[in-house]
Amino acid sequence: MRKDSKLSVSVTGIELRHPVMNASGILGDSVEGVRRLIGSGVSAVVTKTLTLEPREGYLPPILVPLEYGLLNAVGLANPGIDYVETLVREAHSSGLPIVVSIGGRDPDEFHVLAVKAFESGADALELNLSCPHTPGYGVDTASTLSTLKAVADSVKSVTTKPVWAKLGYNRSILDEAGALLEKGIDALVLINTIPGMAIDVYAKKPILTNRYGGLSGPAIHPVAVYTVYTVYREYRAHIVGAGGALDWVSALELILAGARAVQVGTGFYVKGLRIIEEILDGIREYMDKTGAKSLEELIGSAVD
Amino acid sequence: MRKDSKLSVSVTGIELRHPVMNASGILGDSVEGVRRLIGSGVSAVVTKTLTLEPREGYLPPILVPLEYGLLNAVGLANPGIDYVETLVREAHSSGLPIVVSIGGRDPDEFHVLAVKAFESGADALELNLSCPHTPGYGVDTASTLSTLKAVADSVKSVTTKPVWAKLGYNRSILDEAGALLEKGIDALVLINTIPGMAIDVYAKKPILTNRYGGLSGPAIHPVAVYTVYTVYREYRAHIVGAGGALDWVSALELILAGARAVQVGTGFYVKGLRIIEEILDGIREYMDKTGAKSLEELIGSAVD
Amino acid sequence: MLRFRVLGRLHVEPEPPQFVMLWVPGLEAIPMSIAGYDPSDEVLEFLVKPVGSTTSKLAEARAPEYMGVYGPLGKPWYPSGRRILFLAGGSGVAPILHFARKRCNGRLCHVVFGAWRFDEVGEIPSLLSSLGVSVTTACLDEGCDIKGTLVDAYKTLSVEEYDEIVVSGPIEVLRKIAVERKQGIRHYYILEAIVKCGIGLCSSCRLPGTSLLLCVDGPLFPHHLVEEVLLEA
Amino acid sequence: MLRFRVLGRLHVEPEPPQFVMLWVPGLEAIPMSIAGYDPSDEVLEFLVKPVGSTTSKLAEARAPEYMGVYGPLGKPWYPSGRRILFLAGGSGVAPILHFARKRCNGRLCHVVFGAWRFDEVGEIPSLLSSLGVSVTTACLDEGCDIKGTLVDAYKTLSVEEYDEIVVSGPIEVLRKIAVERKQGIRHYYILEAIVKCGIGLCSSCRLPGTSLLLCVDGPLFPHHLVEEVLLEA
Ligand SMILES: Cc1cc2nc3c(=O)[nH]c(=O)nc-3n(C[C@H](O)[C@H](O)[C@H](O)COP(=O)(O)OP(=O)(O)OC[C@H]3O[C@@H](n4cnc5c(N)ncnc54)[C@H](O)[C@@H]3O)c2cc1C
Ligand SMILES: Cc1cc2nc3c(=O)[nH]c(=O)nc-3n(C[C@H](O)[C@H](O)[C@H](O)COP(=O)(O)OP(=O)(O)OC[C@H]3O[C@@H](n4cnc5c(N)ncnc54)[C@H](O)[C@@H]3O)c2cc1C
Ligand SMILES: Cc1cc2nc3c(=O)[nH]c(=O)nc-3n(C[C@H](O)[C@H](O)[C@H](O)COP(=O)(O)O)c2cc1C
Ligand SMILES: Cc1cc2nc3c(=O)[nH]c(=O)nc-3n(C[C@H](O)[C@H](O)[C@H](O)COP(=O)(O)O)c2cc1C
Ligand code: FES
Ligand code: FES
Repeated sequence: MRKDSKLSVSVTGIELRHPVMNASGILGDSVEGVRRLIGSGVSAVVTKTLTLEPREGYLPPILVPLEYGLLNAVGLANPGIDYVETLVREAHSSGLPIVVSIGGRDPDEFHVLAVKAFESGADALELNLSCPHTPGYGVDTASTLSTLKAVADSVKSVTTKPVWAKLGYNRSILDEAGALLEKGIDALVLINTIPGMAIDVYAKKPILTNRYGGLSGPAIHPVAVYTVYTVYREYRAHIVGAGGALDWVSALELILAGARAVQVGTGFYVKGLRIIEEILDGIREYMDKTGAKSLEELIGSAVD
Repeated sequence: MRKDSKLSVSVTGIELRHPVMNASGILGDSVEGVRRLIGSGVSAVVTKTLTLEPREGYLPPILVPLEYGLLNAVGLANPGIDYVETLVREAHSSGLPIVVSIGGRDPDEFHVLAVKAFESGADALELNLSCPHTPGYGVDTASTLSTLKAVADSVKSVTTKPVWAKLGYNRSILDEAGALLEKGIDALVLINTIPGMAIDVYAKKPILTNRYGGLSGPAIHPVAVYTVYTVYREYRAHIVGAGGALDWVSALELILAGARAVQVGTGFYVKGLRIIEEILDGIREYMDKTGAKSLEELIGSAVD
Repeated sequence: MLRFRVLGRLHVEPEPPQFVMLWVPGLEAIPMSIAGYDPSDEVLEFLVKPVGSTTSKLAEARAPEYMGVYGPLGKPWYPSGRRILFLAGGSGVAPILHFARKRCNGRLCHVVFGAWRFDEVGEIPSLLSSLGVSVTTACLDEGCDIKGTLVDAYKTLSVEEYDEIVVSGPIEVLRKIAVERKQGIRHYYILEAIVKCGIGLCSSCRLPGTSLLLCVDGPLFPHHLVEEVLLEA
Repeated sequence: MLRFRVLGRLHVEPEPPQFVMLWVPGLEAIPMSIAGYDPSDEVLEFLVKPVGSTTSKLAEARAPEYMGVYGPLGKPWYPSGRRILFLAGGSGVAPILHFARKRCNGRLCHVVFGAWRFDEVGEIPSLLSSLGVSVTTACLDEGCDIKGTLVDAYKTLSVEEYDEIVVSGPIEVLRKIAVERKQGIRHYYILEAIVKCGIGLCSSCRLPGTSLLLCVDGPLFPHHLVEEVLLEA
C-alpha cells in the first residue's frame, strides 16, 4: 500500500491508484470482460466504444496478427449504449472508476450518448474521434476542426464531469488538440490506431474483410510517444497515452513524454492479463532505483 | 536473361530491368555509395535528397535502431546539388537510370534544383515533399495543397522528363496525391517515414539530438501498403512503393497494392546489400509457382 | 477431407484440438479444426461439412486454390488419461482424427462415430482403424454397428472401461449427453461458437453466461466449466 | 577508466575491437571503444581521453549518472596469429585491453604503450601485466622503458618474433608506422572517423577515397585496404 501511493495520480480530477488502464476495445464490452480487467489490476476500466445501437461489426477476418503489432478492423462491434449501465455497475462494484468510450456519427449522436453514459454513472467520457476503419464514425466524424469543436460543445454542454477526447496521429494533430482544449475538453487520449493493410500474396487480396484496418502495438509506439510529447510540449494538457505500451519501459516513455496515465491494448494480447502488474512492478523498481518520489514528478519530465 | 524479362517494368517511361531500387537516403550520396548500390543489383539508383547547399545534418544520435524498424533524424545531410553530376556519371557508367531526389524550401528552390539535376543528366526527379524531421524542408514545404501545386508547377515547367513526388502518410493523402497528379506529376512515391520518438527512460530525454525522427522499416509497412492501395484505387496512377520492403513478400504486397516499383531503405540495414537479389529471387519463384507471366499483370491486382 | 500445403510457416506445430481461421478470399474466415498435420511437407488437413456459403465454397475447392490460414488457435489441451472414449458426430470427428494420429500411441482409444445416414460415414472409420484406433459407428438407417443416435449409443455403453470421455459434434448432441451424463468418469466437450478474432480480443466467442472465451480457453472444456452452458436452454 | 553498468541488455557480447555509441544526454553521442566487458554484471568499461566537450563531460562523470549506449558496433575481428605485437598510443589502448582480456590466453601478446609524458602512463601497464601480457612503455620524458615515441620504439623492434602487428592510436602515429612499415609481417590498424549512425547508413564514417565504412567494415583494417588512406596527405 505504502509503495503504491507513490504511483497514484489524478487525471482530470479522477483519482487513480496507479497510471495503467486498458485501452478502449479491449475486454470492456461485457460484464465478464470487465471482471477480467478488474482481475488484471487496472486502475480504471475503459469501455469498448459504444454506439447508439448495438453493432455486429465486420465479418472475419477482422484481425491480422503481425510480428510487431496487430491490424484490426473489428468495425466497432459493441452491445450499444443501453448496455452501459451494466458495465458501470460492474466496475463500481469493485470500486473502480469507469471511463465510457462513445462513438457517434455527428454532434447530436454524441450528445445523446453522453447523456446516457453520465445518467448511468460514468466517471468520465472518452470521445472516440479517431477510429480509422468504420465509415461514418471516428476520423470521419472528426474530419474538420469545426466538426471537432461542435462535438466538444455538444458533449460539454451536458455535464461538468471530465470529458476526454481520443485522437489518432495526423500531421494536423496540434491544431486538432488545440481546438478541443479550447472547447473545454479535459484530457486528450493519444493515440488511436494508424490505418494499415496486409495483402495475402497468394490470394491477391487484402486480408481484412474491410480491406484496411488499424495498426496497433509496438509498431506505433514511437509515433505515440512523438504525439504525446508534441501535444504536451505545446499545451501542457492532461494526456492519456496509448500505443504499444507492452512493458514498463514503453509505458514509462509515454509518461515521460507527458502522459498522466497509460492505456494498454495490444499488450493484453501479447502478454495476457498479467501485463498490468508487470508494467507496475517495473515502474516501481525504476522509481526505487532512480529515487523518484512520485509519479507526478515523472510526467512530462523528458519535455523541455 | 529470359527469366528476368518477366520482371521488367516501365515507370513513367523509364524502362527498368526489374522493379526494385534503393530508397532515397540509402547510399546514394557518394560515388562509392552508388557503386555499392550498383553491386547490389538495383534497377535504378535513387540519390540522397540533395539541397542547394551541402548540409552537415544533425549531431549524433541521429539514429535509433528498434526491433521492428529504425528511427532516424539525419537532417538531410547531403553533399549539395552541385555534386549531382558526379552521381549521375557513376550510375550512367553502369548503364543504370538515376532518379535524383531534391529537397527545396520553396517552389523557387525546387525550380533551381530541378534545372541543375536535369542539366546533369538525371533520368527522373523525385521531389522530397515529405521528410518529417528537417524544419523548412519536406512536410514543411508541402504543408498546404496550394504550395504542393506551386512546387509541381515550378518543376514541371523546366522539363518534359518524368517527375516523381514523394509523400508521407497523412489523413489527407488522397487530396495531396490528387493535387499533384492534376499538376502533371508523373508518379507518386509512397511513403516517406512517419514521425516518431524514442525516450531514454534513465536519461529522461529523447534519444535523437533532433528529439524526433522518422520511423521506417517493418513498423510502417502496413501503412505503406494501405497508402499505395488507397491512392492507386482512386487514381490508377504510377506509384513507386516504399516502406518496410524487407523481403519478397513485403515487396510484392506493395506491387499488388498498385506500386509499379519498390524502393528499399531499412532493408539494406537489416539484410545488407544482398537484399535486392533476395527479393528478386522470391518474386521470380512466386511468379513461376503462380503462373504469372509478367510483372505488369501483378501491379495493383489486389485492388478491386 | 481437404489437404492444404502451408506456404508461409506455422510457428508452432498444431496440437489437438486446436483450430485455425481458414480464410476463403472474397468470403469469410471461419474456424476449422485441424484434422491432421504433416510437418514434413507442412500439409494441413481439414474435414469440412458444407452448411453455408463459406463451407460450401471450401468443399468445392480444387488445387490450385489459395486459402488464407492463421493459427493454430485455441488451447493445445488433450486428456491425460490412458483410456479414452471419443463420441464424435459429423465433422466433430476432425479434431479426433488429429488426436488419434498424435496421441493414441500407447493409449487405448475408442471412437464412437455418429452420422445420420450410413452413406455419410465414408472413409472415417477405416482412417481411424489404420491409425490403430477401434471404431464403432452409429446411424439411423441400416449398415452401421449401432442403429440409433450417438446418444443412444452412449446410453448403452459401459463407461467404466475408460478414464475419460470426449464429446465432439453438434451442440444438441453435447447437450443431450450432458443431461444423460454417467457418474464416475470425467467428461469433456469440444464446443463451437462464432469465432471472429481468434485471439481473445473481440469477445465474439464468449460462452453465454461465463467469462470463457472459446478461442483462447477452448475449444475443449471439462464438464464442470460448461455445465450451465450445456444444461440451460 | 570509466565503468558503466548496462541497464538494458546488450544483445550480443562485445568482441574487440568493437565500439559503442556512447550518448551523453544533452550532448552528443560519440564512438567509444569497449575496453572491457564483464558479462556477469553487464559492466562496460571505457578509457576516455578528454579532447572536447563530450569527452570532457564523460571524464567528469560520477555515479549515478546515466549515459545512453548502443552497440556493439563494428566488426568483431581479431587477429588469428599466435604471436601478436600491439602498438598503442593514448586511448588507442582501449580495444587492446579488451583484446588482452578475451583473447591473449594461449597466445603470446606484447604491448608497446606510448604516451607523451611518464605521468600519463598511469595504471595501464599494471592492468595489462595482471592479464598476463608483457608491456613496454615509451614516452618522451624519463621514466618509461623507452625514451621516445611509439614510432621510435617500432623502428628498434625486431618484428620477426611476431605473426601480426596491430597499431592503434592517433592518426599521425598510424601514418608514420605505415610509412616505416617493416616487410614480412602483417600490419593492422585501428582507425577513427566521424561516426554518426554507426550502422552503415549515413556514410559519415567513410574512409576517404575508398568505399569502406569504418562503422561496419572496421574499425580494424589490414594494411592493404587502407594503405592509400594512410600514405596520402
Ligand atoms: C473451433 C471450431 C472448430 C470447427 N471445426 C470445424 C470443422 O472441422 N469442420 C467443419 O465443417 N466445421 C467446423 N466448424 C464450424 C464452421 O466454422 C462453421 O460451419 C462455419 O463457420 C459456417 O460458415 P458458412 O459461411 O459456411 O456458413 P454460414 O452460412 O455463415 O453459417 C452456417 C452456420 O455456421 C455458423 N457460423 C457462421 N460463422 C461462424 C463462425 N465464424 N464461427 C462459428 N460458427 C459460425 C452459423 O451460426 C450458422 O449456424 C468449427 C467451428 C469452431 C468454432
Ligand atoms: C571507433 C572509435 C573508437 C574510439 N574509441 C575511443 C576511446 O576508447 N577513447 C577515447 O577517448 N576516444 C575514442 N574515440 C574518439 C572519440 O570518439 C572522440 O574523441 C570524440 O568523439 C570527441 O568528442 P568531443 O565532443 O569530446 O570532442 P569534439 O570537440 O566534438 O571534437 C574533438 C575531436 O574529436 C573528433 N570527433 C568529434 N566527433 C566525433 C565522432 N562522432 N566520431 C569520431 N571523432 C569525432 C573531432 O573531429 C575532433 O578532432 C574513438 C573514435 C572512434 C571512431
Ligand atoms: C482489437 C482492437 C479493438 C479496438 N477497439 C477500439 C474501440 O472500440 N475504440 C477506440 O477508441 N479504440 C479502439 N482500439 C484502439 C485502442 O484503444 C488503442 O488506441 C490502440 O490499439 C493503440 O494501443 P495499443 O498499441 O496498446 O493497442 C482498438 C484496438 C484493438 C487492437
Ligand atoms: C537513414 C535514412 C535516411 C533517409 N533519407 C531520406 C532522404 O534523404 N530523402 C527521402 O526522401 N527519404 C529519406 N528516407 C526515407 C526512405 O527513403 C524511405 O521512404 C523510408 O525509410 C521508408 O522505407 P523503408 O521502410 O524501406 O526504410 C531515409 C530513411 C532512412 C532510414
Ligand atoms: S473470437 Fe474474438 S475473443 Fe474469441
Ligand atoms: S557512421 Fe553512418 S555509415 Fe558509418
